[in-house]
This record gives sequence, C-alpha cells and structure tokens, in this order.
Amino acid sequence: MTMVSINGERRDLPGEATVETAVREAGVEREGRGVAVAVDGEVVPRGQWSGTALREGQQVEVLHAVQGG
Amino acid sequence: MTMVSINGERRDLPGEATVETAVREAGVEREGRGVAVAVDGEVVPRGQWSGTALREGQQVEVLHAVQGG
Amino acid sequence: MTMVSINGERRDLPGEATVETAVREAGVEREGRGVAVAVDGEVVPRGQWSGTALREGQQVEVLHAVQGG
Amino acid sequence: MTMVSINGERRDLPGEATVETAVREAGVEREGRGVAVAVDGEVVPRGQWSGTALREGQQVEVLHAVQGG
Amino acid sequence: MAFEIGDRSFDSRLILGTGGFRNLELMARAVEASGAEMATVAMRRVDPSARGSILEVLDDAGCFVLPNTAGCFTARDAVTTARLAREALGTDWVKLEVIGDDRTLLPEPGDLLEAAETLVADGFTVLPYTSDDPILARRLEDAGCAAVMPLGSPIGSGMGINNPYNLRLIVEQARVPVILDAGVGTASDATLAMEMGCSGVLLASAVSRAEDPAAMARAMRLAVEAGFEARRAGRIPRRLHGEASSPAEGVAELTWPPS
Amino acid sequence: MAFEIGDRSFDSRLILGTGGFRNLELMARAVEASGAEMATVAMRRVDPSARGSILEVLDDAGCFVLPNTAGCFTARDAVTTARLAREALGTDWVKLEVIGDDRTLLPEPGDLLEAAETLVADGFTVLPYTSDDPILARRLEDAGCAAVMPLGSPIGSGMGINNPYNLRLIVEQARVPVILDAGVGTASDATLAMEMGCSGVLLASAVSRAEDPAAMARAMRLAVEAGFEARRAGRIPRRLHGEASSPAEGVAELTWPPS
Amino acid sequence: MAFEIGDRSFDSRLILGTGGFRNLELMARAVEASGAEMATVAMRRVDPSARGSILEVLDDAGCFVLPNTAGCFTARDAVTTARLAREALGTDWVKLEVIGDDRTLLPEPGDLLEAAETLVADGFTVLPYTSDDPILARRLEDAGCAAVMPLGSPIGSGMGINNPYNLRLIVEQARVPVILDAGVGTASDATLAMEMGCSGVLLASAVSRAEDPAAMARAMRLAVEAGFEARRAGRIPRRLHGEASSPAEGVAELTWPPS
Amino acid sequence: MAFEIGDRSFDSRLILGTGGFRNLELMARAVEASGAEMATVAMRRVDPSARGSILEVLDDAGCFVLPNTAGCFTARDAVTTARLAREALGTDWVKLEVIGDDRTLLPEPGDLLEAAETLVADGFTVLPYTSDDPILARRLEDAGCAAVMPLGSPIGSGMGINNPYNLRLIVEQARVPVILDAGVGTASDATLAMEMGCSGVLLASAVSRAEDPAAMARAMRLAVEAGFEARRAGRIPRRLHGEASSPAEGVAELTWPPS
Repeated sequence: MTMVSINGERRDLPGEATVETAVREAGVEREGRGVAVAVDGEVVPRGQWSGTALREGQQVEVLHAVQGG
Repeated sequence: MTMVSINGERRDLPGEATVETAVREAGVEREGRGVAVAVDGEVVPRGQWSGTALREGQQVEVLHAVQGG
Repeated sequence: MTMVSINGERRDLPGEATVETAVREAGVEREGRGVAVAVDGEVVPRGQWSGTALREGQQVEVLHAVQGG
Repeated sequence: MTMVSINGERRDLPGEATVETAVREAGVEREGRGVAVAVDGEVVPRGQWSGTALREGQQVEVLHAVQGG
Repeated sequence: MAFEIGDRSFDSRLILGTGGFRNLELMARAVEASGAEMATVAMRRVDPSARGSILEVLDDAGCFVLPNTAGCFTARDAVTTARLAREALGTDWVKLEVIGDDRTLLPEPGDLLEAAETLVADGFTVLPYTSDDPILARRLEDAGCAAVMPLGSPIGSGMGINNPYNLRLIVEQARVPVILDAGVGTASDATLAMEMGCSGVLLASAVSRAEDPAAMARAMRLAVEAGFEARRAGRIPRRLHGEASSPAEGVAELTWPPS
Repeated sequence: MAFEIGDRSFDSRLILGTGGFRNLELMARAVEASGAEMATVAMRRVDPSARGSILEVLDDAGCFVLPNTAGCFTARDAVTTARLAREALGTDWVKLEVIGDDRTLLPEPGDLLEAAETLVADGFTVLPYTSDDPILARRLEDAGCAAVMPLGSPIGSGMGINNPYNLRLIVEQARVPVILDAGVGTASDATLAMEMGCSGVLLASAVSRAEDPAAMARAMRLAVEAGFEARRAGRIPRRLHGEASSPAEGVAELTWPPS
Repeated sequence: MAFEIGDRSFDSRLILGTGGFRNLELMARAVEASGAEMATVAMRRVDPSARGSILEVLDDAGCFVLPNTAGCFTARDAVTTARLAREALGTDWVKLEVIGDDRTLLPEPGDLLEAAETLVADGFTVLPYTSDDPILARRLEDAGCAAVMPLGSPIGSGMGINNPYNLRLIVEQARVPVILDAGVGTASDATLAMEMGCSGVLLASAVSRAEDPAAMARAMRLAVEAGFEARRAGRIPRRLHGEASSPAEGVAELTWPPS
Repeated sequence: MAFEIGDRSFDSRLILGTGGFRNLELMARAVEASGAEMATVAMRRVDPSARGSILEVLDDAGCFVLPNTAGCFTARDAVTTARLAREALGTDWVKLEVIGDDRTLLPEPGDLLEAAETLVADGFTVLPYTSDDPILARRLEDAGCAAVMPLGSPIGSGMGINNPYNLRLIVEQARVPVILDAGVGTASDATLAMEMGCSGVLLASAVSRAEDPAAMARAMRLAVEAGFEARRAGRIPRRLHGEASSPAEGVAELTWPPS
C-alpha cells in the first residue's frame, strides 16, 4: 500500500498506484476533462498520469474550474 | 396713425389698427399657428386679435416657441 | 378668581391678578432679571407687569435664557 | 597628471592626487565639515581622504546638504 | 417601466432641453438618439428671418412639447409667459423657471413658489425648476406641482450633483416625481441621479453642446436606463473591507515542501 | 466598437466574474443579461458531490473562460495555479491575482510583478489584478502583460473608485487596455470608469450579490456602454457658473408699466 | 485680526452654541478653552427647579450673549421670540432661526426672509441661520442682515460642508460677514470653512457632544485660526502632477560603472 | 503630547521639508513659525558659489536634520546617498525616497523596499516616503522602518489626501508612527490627516511656495495641533438628519389665537 494525500485527505492506495489512480480516487470520472493535477506542487500533464507512479507521502492536488473571481 | 411698440420696435400703424395688424407687422403669416400675443403685459387670445384695437403707445409682444431649456 | 394659563398650566389667580402676579406664580423671584413675558402672544415690557391686569383665559408665557443653539 | 571627474567636470590633477586634493578642487575649505565623498559610487570616509590616491578616469562626487524635501 | 407626471405617462425617463444645438438638424438626430418623449422649448419674440420650425421637428419625433419660462426674473413675468405658451402651443403644461441671478441662473425661491401657486390655481400642470433645498421642494409639492425638478448644479455648469445629500432628502420625502434638472455634464451624472431615486432626468447642454450631440444623447439614454435598472436591482452594500468573490474552500496546497 | 486584448477581440467591454451567485441558474441568466463575452473562473479541488458544470454554462453562453489565481499569496502558487488552469482548460490566458492581505484582499506588489514576468516568459496572456499605483501598473505593462487591471476599491467592497486621480494616471500612460477590476458597487461606478478612459470593466459581486442579479447585469451592460459612448461623444467642460440653455435674445418685455 | 459684525468687533472668529452640554461646569470649561467671545442661548419657559444660571457663566467668561429663536416654525413666532429676548436680556442682537422641518431642522426660506425684514425694521442686529442657497443669502443681506449664516449640513449632523460650491458663491458675493452655522463635526470642517473665506464659524454639538468637550473646544479654536491664517497666507495651486521639492540641479552621479 | 520615532522624542508633530523657499531668510522665519523640531535636507554637489549654510540655520532653530535621498531612482543610489549623508552629517536617520517616475514623483515600490531592508541592516533609522498602498506600507514596517510615510497625493501637487480609505487602512494596521508625507496643499489637509490618526505630517511646498511662507507655517502648526486635539477629543458621529442643539422642552406657545 502507498499512503498519499489527495486534495488534503490521506488515502491508502494499492502499490503501483499512479497519478491516474489518484485522479479516480478524487472522484473524477473517466476522461477527466477540465481537470488538472499537481504532485508536490508540480503540474503533471494529463498525458503522464498513467505513467507517473506515486511514492509514499506525496501530495496530490486534483483541481477543476469553479465559480470565482 | 397709431404708434405702438411691436417686439421692442416702434411702429406706426394705420388708424383702426388691431392686434391682428400688429401680428402681421411682426411678420407672422396668416393663421399664425404657434404664436401668442401680449399687449401691455396681458395675454390677448387669438380669437380677440381682430377685435382688439391698439391705442397709441401700447406695447405688443408677439411670441412663438424656439429652442430652449 | 381668574383662570389663566401660565407656561402652559392652568392656574387660578385671585381677582385683580396682574402680569406681575403671574410672573411670581411662574416661580420667578423678585426683580425677575433675565425674564420676559408674553400675554396672548404679545410682549409685555417689565415696566408694565404690575399695571397690566389679566383677564380670564389669557395665556401667559414667562421665559428666560437657557442653554441652546 | 591624473585626469578625473569632480562633480561631473573633468579636471587634471597633479600626480599623487588624493581624494583630499579633489575635495579642495571642488572648492571645499579646510576641515570640510558637512561634506561627504564618493569615488566611483563608493563612499570614502573623511579619515581616508588623504590616504586614498586617485587613478586616471575616476569619478569623484563631493556632496553636502542643501535645501530639499 | 412607464412613469406618470400629471395625467400623462411616459416610457422614457429622459427629458431633453432643446437649447444649445448648433442647428435643428443636429437637434433632430439627438432627439431621436435620446429616445426622449418630452422636450422643452422657450418662448421668444417671432423672428421672420428664422428658418425651420422646432415644433415640426419635435412633432415628427413624436415628442411632447414642454414650454419653459426661461428668462423670467419675477413671478409675474413667469405666469404671463406660461399663459402665452398655453395660448401659442395649446398646452397647459409648463416648466416653471424664475431666475434669481443671471450669473448662476439659480432659482428665486419666493417668486418661484408664488408663480407655482398662481399657475396651479389657473389649471396648469406645473414642473418647477428649483434649488436642491428640501424645504422649498416640499412647499412646491404642497402648492400642487405635478413634479419637483431640483438642480444638481447650475444650468450648463456640467458639475453634476453638488449635494447628493439634499437630493436624497428630496427623493425620500416626495410624493410626486423628482426629476433632476440642470447640472448634468456626462452620462454618469444621470446614472447617479436615477440610482438615488429620481424618476427622471432633464438635460440640455450636456447633449446639445457635446462634441457629438447624437452620441451623447445615446449615452444619456443608456445612462438613465442603467441607473433606473440598478436601483431596481438592489445594489450590494458598501463594505469597509474586501470580500472574496472566489471560494475560500477547496484551495489547493501547492507549496512544496509545505511551509 | 470592438476592443482587443492580446490576440482576441471582444464586442462587449464588460467582463463578468462568476463568484458569488447563489446558483448556476441565476448565473446563467445574469451572464446572458450582461452581454459579457468573457467570464472568470477559479481553480479549486474537485468535489464529487458538486452538481452542474460552470464550463458548460459558459460554453452555452458563448463566453470565453478566463481562469484566475484567486487564493494565491505567493508568486510561486500563482504561477503553478496558472499552469494548472492551462492544463485543465486548455487556455494560456490568466487573470493573475496575488493577494497580500486576506482582510482587504489587496495585491502583493512584489510577487505580482515576479509572477507576471514568469508567466509572460512561459507564453501566457497575463491580465494582472493590481492596485491603483501607476508605477506598479507601468512595471506590469513593461513586463509584457496584455492589459492592466487596477482596482477601484477592494474586491467586493462596492465602494467604487476610491482614487480617480490614480486611475486617470494609469489610463493616461498605458499602451495596453486598462480594465477596472474590483470595487464596482453599482452602475454609475462602471459608467464613471469608462468615462475616465478604461477599456473595460470586470466585476462579480456587484452583479452576483445584488438582490436581482439579472437586472443588475442588464444595468451594468447599459452602464458600460453609456460610459463608453459618453467618452466618445466629448463631454462639455465643467463651468464654475451657469450658462443659459435658452436664448438671451428675443426675451419679451412683459412687465407693465415698464419698471 | 479682529472682525466686525454690526457695531461690534471680535477677536475670536469662533462662536459657540451652548446647547448639548451635559452640565454648566463642562460648558464653562469648553467656553474658556474655545476662546469664544460670543455664545448663543435659547429662550424657554422659566423652570423654578432649574439650578445655576447660564448667564452668569457666560458673563464670567466675558462672552457676549446671542439669543436665538430656536424652536420657531413661523416668522411671527420668531419675531416675538426675538422681542422677548431683547426684553429679557437687553440686547437687540438675535440669531434668527425659522425651522421648516423638525427632522432635518432646515430653515423655512419664506418665513425666514419675512422675519428678517421685520426685525431689521424693528432695529435688531439680525444674524440669520440660512440654507446654503446663494440667492436666499443675498436676499437676507439685501434685507439688512448684519451677517449671513449658511449651514454646512443640518444642525447636529456633523457632516461638515455638504456643498462647498454654494458656500463659495455665498462668500464671493457677500458684503457682510459669512459665518458657517451648523454641520461642523470636527476641526477640519472649521478649518475648511475659514479657508473658503468664511469670516467665522458657529458650532455647538461638535463641541458640547464630543467625548471631551473642552479638548474639542481647544481643537476648534486652533482649527479656526489655522484656516484663517492659511487663507491669508495664500495657498499653493493644485497641480495635476508632482513638483520636486528638492533641487534637480547638482544631483550626484553615483551609479558605477555609469549606465 | 510627545511622540517617538526610533530613539528620539518630539513635541511637534509637524516635520518641515526645506525645499522651495526663495531664500534662507524666508526659510528661517518659516521654520520658527512652524514650531517644527525636524527638517529635511537633500544631498547635492558642493557649490563654492553658494552662500549661507542651511545647517547653521537649522542648528540655530534647534531643528533635528533629516537628510533625504531625493533624486534617486534606484535602490543602489538611494543607499549610497544615505551613507554619504551619514558621513557628511553624522546622522544615521534618513528619509528614504526612491522615485519611479519623474513626472508624478511616485515611489518605486520594489526598489524602495529593497533599499529599506539594506539600510535597516546597516543600522539606519529609516523613514520611507511611500505610496498609499497598505500592503507596501506593511512590508516597509516588517522590514524594520521606524515609521511609514505615505503620500496623500504627489509631491508638490497640493491635492491633499486623494485616498482617505487607504490612509485609514495604513493607520489602522501600523505599529510604527504613520506620517503623512507629500500632497498637503493647505491647513485643512494637515488637520484631516491628524484626525485620521496620523502621528505627524511632513510638508514642504505647501509652506515654502505659499505667498507668505511664515504665515502658512503658523497655519500648519495650528492645523496639526487642531487635528491631533480633535482626534483625542472624540468627535460626534455623522448623523443623516439634524439633531436640535436647543432644548425641545419649555418651548413657549406664542401663536394667538392658538391654531
């Protein structure tokens, strides 16, 4: 298991967890249109979600657009 | 002859001059739509123009609407 | 007895009551410095207080200076 | 001879010229109270004026307080 | 939303003064661009040499003609002028002006009130141009005026509303329409007046003497509607400090390592 | 008349912030009534429970989406947020906000300028929310921002334009569009900003938190157009005294006997 | 520099209203701190239970007593009250007040003018409390008033000068002293009035209802002198841009190597 | 009441800039009339032809000399100028100016903050001339400045306080003295600044370029004291309507017959 933080909440993910896994965990459906991800403060482009493994303790932020400004 | 003031100018009118005469003198064409007359500071309704004789020295004001306000 | 209004209150004064009487009734001490009187809306100079009789139903106002303005 | 700029004017000073020389050249009398000097943008404390030699082409600024602000 | 003055109803809350246009052609275009349904005229001596008729232009534009008593310094002259206008134009409506000083063109309170009383008794629908004194405004209303028309600042000065406080008091207390008359210099002045609760705005120089009268007329039409809508919409309160317009929740933690 | 920002052209000079609406339905109606062609959004953590998509609403309205960096207090966070927005929305436009104090929400000058430089270098079209300091505005322009967006007063305060003088200086010196951002409380604030020469107005709370958002949106649309037209039309100068709008010539002599 | 009203000359340009003090002791201290040489009193029904005499306090302070007609709503009542004051206090000076509305306490123009004419004819030195209407101010002057005393804003409102433009017009045209009466809330209001050319300032609540009346009285004394001196001194003009107060010449070249 | 800046205490809250006087004689009289205990000087190239010494004049007046960095456009030049002043005058106090634009003379925020940090680290008592941006003011305070000196409006403009709201925020948050620097045109500006809670006022042109500098200096001295006293005294609140300053009780019934 890998413990990471997803949008501020600690989550235990199965080994081999990737950013893709985290995005699903965050509640985003399949194609994830309008969503962007930062891991430890760095943007991870959508194309690299499935290829980017998560390490213990990493901080994943999954964002989308909301009313504002 | 009767000397009256029409719109500030002294004019000599033939005897029997009426308000009607003065209105013509002032340069108003026939029916005189949109025109009003005061003699010595009193309004003279159109219906009374022809019947109202002018006396020597009277002050006739012939007015109409212009741009303003 | 003569019933008059002194500063808005009905008072019964002995017959022969004068403005002087009313002034005392109003609580003004002897010489009444700084005081002025109006009866039925007319000023009564101090010199005439003792000589001015009050009639039934008259309205006496006894004024002086207070903080204001 | 050493050519330097003193308060924006080119001056030829005898060899061995020091900051002290430049200060005199600038028109400052003996003790030079209320005066400060920068050479090539760096402050030279009064105590080092006589000991600081000037090199060809250096820029000397001799300042004092004036009305202002 | 229509508004009533006396026995008439208007869709446009902009009343146009016709003075100051360089020619009737420019005036005609401005009247159309303004969407105004009422326009003022002055009464002057007939001038045989003059060409074109302002009345025709205003009739063609479907504008109701409101004669004024501009140039009068006494109640008596103003009353006579109103009666002459009624005779000439067949209307018993009048924009009542009694001027107290020809440098500032500020109204003469005593004669204004006296003339208003006389004309109301004579059956006129009286729209008085008045100062921003709330007491005088109330007396004019008590005298039976169909509206009160306080100035924002002197006629033609373009200073806008010099004393918003007084204008507020007038609007607060009035039971007849309050129309800002005089002082408007640009669109925001008109918007402000409407936001403060005026029922309408009367202006002349701001449009007629603008570089491009028709464009300014259009601007004024929009400005009056904007102010009227804004008042109806219920503005947000003024707050001393800021209030975020983006949510405070869900803000990401992007600093790494976390401080 | 269209205006350009960066490589885009807009007909409407009103930019709407989408924060503060009680629901998407009210927002949709207000967006339509406002005629806005550009609207801001914020970037926040996904919330599976949330319903409805703001992007769909804005797409349906044909609104260009402008992500902001609201909630960021450092240049670094703002830059990351802009990049996340680019990733999520496929746009390289950003309304850059770096806040210096969460009570007044006033911008942090140093970090704002630093973030602007970084994002411009990274190919972004940067629209910075800034203070009304003319020097900072110029530095942001020098840094390559596509527009400068000074505040009139703090976000959500509704105080309008606190320092017209500074806004004038900014407009005077700017070679990019100046957009009044923040502080607008009611229609006349927007009209005033346009009359002062702003190219556009960005507002959120004034509409979203009004009692009737759609009505205020309509008011703002009219107000922005009114101010833009009025500036083009060339207003009359302010005069210290009055100037008659009715002719001085041809005034009748009505007093009898003549005094 | 002394100033004259009617046949009297005063060194202090601050006139104190005595209403609103919590007690005579506080009033006495404030009068002293203010340096005022004239103070107003109101005429009311004698109250046997009342203690202390305001007249003694003002006499001890060497203050000239100015009775007012506060509380009167008609010319007739004001005239009678002035005559009662003359009878009671042996003075023919009066601060003339005729109120038109008891919520705003604004003056009733018609009755005010009528009362002024009556009292002047009766030999009074009349100081009328009036609105900021320049026309009414001139009529009062024409009626023979010894000064005109326009309000800055309603009595006790503390809003200061709501319409500086009107006050300027009044000062510009007046041939008698103009005294700002009513509306002063704090020291800067008084300074401003004097800078605008008023000959003096009359205030009550600003001092009597301040947390520390004596301290505010001292502040007002200083403020009136400051404004009077500043006007005499001839202020610098307002400039749209900056003007260095340090010399542009002799600036050192400190950047090395020179750019 | 004395106030402290850094390790010094002053009785007078008026700081005088010495620029703009037509000669030292006029300056000397103004300094005396102002009661100032601190006065600024600029650092410029020695001019052998110049006569009279400003330092002697200020010493005779017992004025503490505060050198400024006027004329500097970069942090580096300002720092060097401060060090030259320390060398020349033996003081480690400095009025820090870094100008961003020579037309408006507004400060350059980034370089100002950088210079402040450098000079504080170098042991200086730094009094920065800053914009009215509350965020920048706080950063300067955080950097260790002994006071913050926001402008009211540009140097020499005489426009007074253009943004009272920002000045209020700065005063509210500051833990060091806030001194209004620049923009004062006349006495009421200084009174207002003190009423708003400033600890002092720094001005030059308003006095030095007045028609009568000594008279204006006296006015400013009174104005600063008036504003300081007024704030201490606790002003009355602003009220929307009037409040009688004469008692409502005991009003006589003078109308006869009673209506």
